[in-house]
Amino acid sequence: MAEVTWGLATSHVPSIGAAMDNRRTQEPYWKPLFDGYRQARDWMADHTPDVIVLVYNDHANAIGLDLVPTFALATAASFPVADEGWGPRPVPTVYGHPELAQHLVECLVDDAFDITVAHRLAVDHGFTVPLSVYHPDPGDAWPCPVIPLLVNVIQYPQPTAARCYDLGKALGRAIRAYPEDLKVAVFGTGGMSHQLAGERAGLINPVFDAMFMSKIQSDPQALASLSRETYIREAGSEGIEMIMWLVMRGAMDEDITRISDTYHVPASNTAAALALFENRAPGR
Amino acid sequence: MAEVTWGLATSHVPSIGAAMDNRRTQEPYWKPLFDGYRQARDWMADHTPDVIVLVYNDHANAIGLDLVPTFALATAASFPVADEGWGPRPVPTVYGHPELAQHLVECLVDDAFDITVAHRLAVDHGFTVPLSVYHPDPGDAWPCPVIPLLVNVIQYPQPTAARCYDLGKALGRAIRAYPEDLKVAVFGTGGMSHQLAGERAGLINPVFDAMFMSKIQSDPQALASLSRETYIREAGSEGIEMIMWLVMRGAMDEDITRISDTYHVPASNTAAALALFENRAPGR
Amino acid sequence: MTTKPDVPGTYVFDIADSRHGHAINELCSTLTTPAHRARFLADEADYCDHFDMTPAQRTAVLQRDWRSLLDLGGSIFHVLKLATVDKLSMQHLGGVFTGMTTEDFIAAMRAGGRRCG
Amino acid sequence: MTTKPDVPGTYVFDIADSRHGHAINELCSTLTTPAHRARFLADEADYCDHFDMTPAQRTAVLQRDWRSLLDLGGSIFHVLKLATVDKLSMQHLGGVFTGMTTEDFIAAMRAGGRRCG
Ligand SMILES: [Fe+3]
Ligand SMILES: [Fe+3]
Repeated sequence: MAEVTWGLATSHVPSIGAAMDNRRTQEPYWKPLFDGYRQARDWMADHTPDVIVLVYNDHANAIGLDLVPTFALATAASFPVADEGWGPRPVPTVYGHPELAQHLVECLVDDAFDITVAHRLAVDHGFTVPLSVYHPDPGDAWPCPVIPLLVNVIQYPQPTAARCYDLGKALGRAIRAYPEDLKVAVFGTGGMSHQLAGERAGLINPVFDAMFMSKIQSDPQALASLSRETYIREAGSEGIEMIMWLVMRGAMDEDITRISDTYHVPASNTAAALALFENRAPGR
Repeated sequence: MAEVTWGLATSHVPSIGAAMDNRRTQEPYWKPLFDGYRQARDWMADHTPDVIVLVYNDHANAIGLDLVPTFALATAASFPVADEGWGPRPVPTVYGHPELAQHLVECLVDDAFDITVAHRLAVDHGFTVPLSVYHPDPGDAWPCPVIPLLVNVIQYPQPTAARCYDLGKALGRAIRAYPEDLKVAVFGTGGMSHQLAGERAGLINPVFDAMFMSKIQSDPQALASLSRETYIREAGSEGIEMIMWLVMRGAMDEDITRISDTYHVPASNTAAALALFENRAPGR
Repeated sequence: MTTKPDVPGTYVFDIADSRHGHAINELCSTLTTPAHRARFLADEADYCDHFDMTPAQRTAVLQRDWRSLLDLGGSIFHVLKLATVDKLSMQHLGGVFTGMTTEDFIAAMRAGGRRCG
Repeated sequence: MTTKPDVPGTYVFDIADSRHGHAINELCSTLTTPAHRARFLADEADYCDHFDMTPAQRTAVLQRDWRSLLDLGGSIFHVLKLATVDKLSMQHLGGVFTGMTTEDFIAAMRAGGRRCG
């Protein structure tokens, strides 16, 4: 049977990808962030999964406003890298896992999640930047297939944090029900606090971020019970992306082990963070 | 507050619309079906709602296979009539109700339904035929605004019948929570038994249809507990459309009054039916 | 309810079909504008070249091999658009799928439809 | 949780915004191909004519009135594509939205970001 072996939470700020693409990671602005990734990257390089399920949101690239799914899961065999206005990032095409993806859709729909099935999808920075955070030098190919799971975080009403956490739990059940022995990593992406527009543009809330960073491991239910207004007021209009970390968290066991984390301000207008968890009780 | 005043279940076979568009309703093939509509049409003409919520499925016209929502609700101000391959039906553009539609999306998403929001939608026979069944001579305009609520019934995994019934219940709650005094009719469309392809093409199952026609009023829970396989085996691969009647039924009260019904075979390859219910306990 | 329905004599179009039949369904879905219908009918082989079809899929489109179109991943609602440009009815297709003439299929429907199993 | 968050100084893009801002967002979403970007930059006014914009929306696009673009229903992620064709950064827009110079906005971010309320 398949199992969830580890979970990665990471920001997906486009400039993090650009810093890597333009080889600026050792400049003073970027070095602290990338230094913070090192431990996690080393661990993940030793624990290559068979498949990744990557939870993210599209940013006006593949999903327009004419048809906005709350949750969409992509079942195609491959996903081209989107041109977001400055040309596609110079990273490899992403290969999917159609069989597992189909299984996940079937399980989730049976489990009363009203999943939109995406068969054609170009993946934007929300997707490729986390892959780059995980694996900085893919060469011609990413290390394993990746299944995109999209969440609407840009048009109110977003799914509630509670619904995201519940989706994660159902995702975990669905993965564990897959008959093949696959090691699956789940990525929850976005955040932490940031707001791009309005008079509060540039908002950073390190207190909320630290609370979230702690409770994502120890008390995700508390985070799942926060309202949209709390996320937006405390973490900014785009900080609500953090609800996607709860999908990752829900897919994991109750007790998980923190392998590494880092927090850095700023990555352009954003508080950037990473948290890596192995799916086993601490000390076991 | 808004209320659900009546519910209409009806087949949405394209040829029913074509018979009306081509003024063939008095021909021997079609006359029995349209005669069967008369009583319901007279009653509905006396009970024009302020808004209709019309539950249907698209048939490869507005929703392709690249992004297939399980449930989608359309929030636009108007909906053009689709060209399905033979030019658009000669019926008026449909006007929506953006404010109520937005309210419904917000309530449903808060109620843990993962609705896809459709902002641009051309409506096909699945939508316009039920409007014509309701109101045969619209002239320049339909009698009231209509909100499309789409259900995936053409790509497995369809939502379960139970999920459709639950969606209906949540839809009813959402309608009743709308602050304006609106009389809302809910249409559940599709069915009854039919299968377009395969060796079983032409399947009609009057026994199953009669059971369904009875229990949609008296025991919808029994219908909600039937599996997809039961629907497809008993009612044909396209007969599974009947799960959309359960959305309508769920939006209504436990006890409802049957105003009229009719059942006729064939409308091209389909068992065509209509059932009209007022949202009040019988005899009250 | 977790497994796909398996009913003999019945297509249950699923995600794998959608993947395999993508080019067929994509071609058919373009036939919803008069311009595309005209272009298709004017030069069907050239039209097919714009879609990433397998040779078998291409042949099935050009020869209107309705059963193969479904077997190769076509969705009935997409494939129906191809029949529509040919001005063929759903009853014609019903006859093809069941090995009947169109007339016999229509007669069977008028007699109350087919009891299947 | 049933009401839309109301946080001063914060846009919460919703379905009504999407309806009102449809033309702005549609125009911006086309800027994801090089051909469209070139065509837009070659004749912006003509490009705008292809979208059903209000005069105020049109003016906001042509004058890069970033605040108005959002007030008139633009989504920040769509509007950002317009800034991208101008090679303007998110920090530039942050300065515009907060009444700061780009340099001051960048400095505020490097100092740990803005504490807002
Ligand atoms: Fe994002
Ligand atoms: Fe239908």
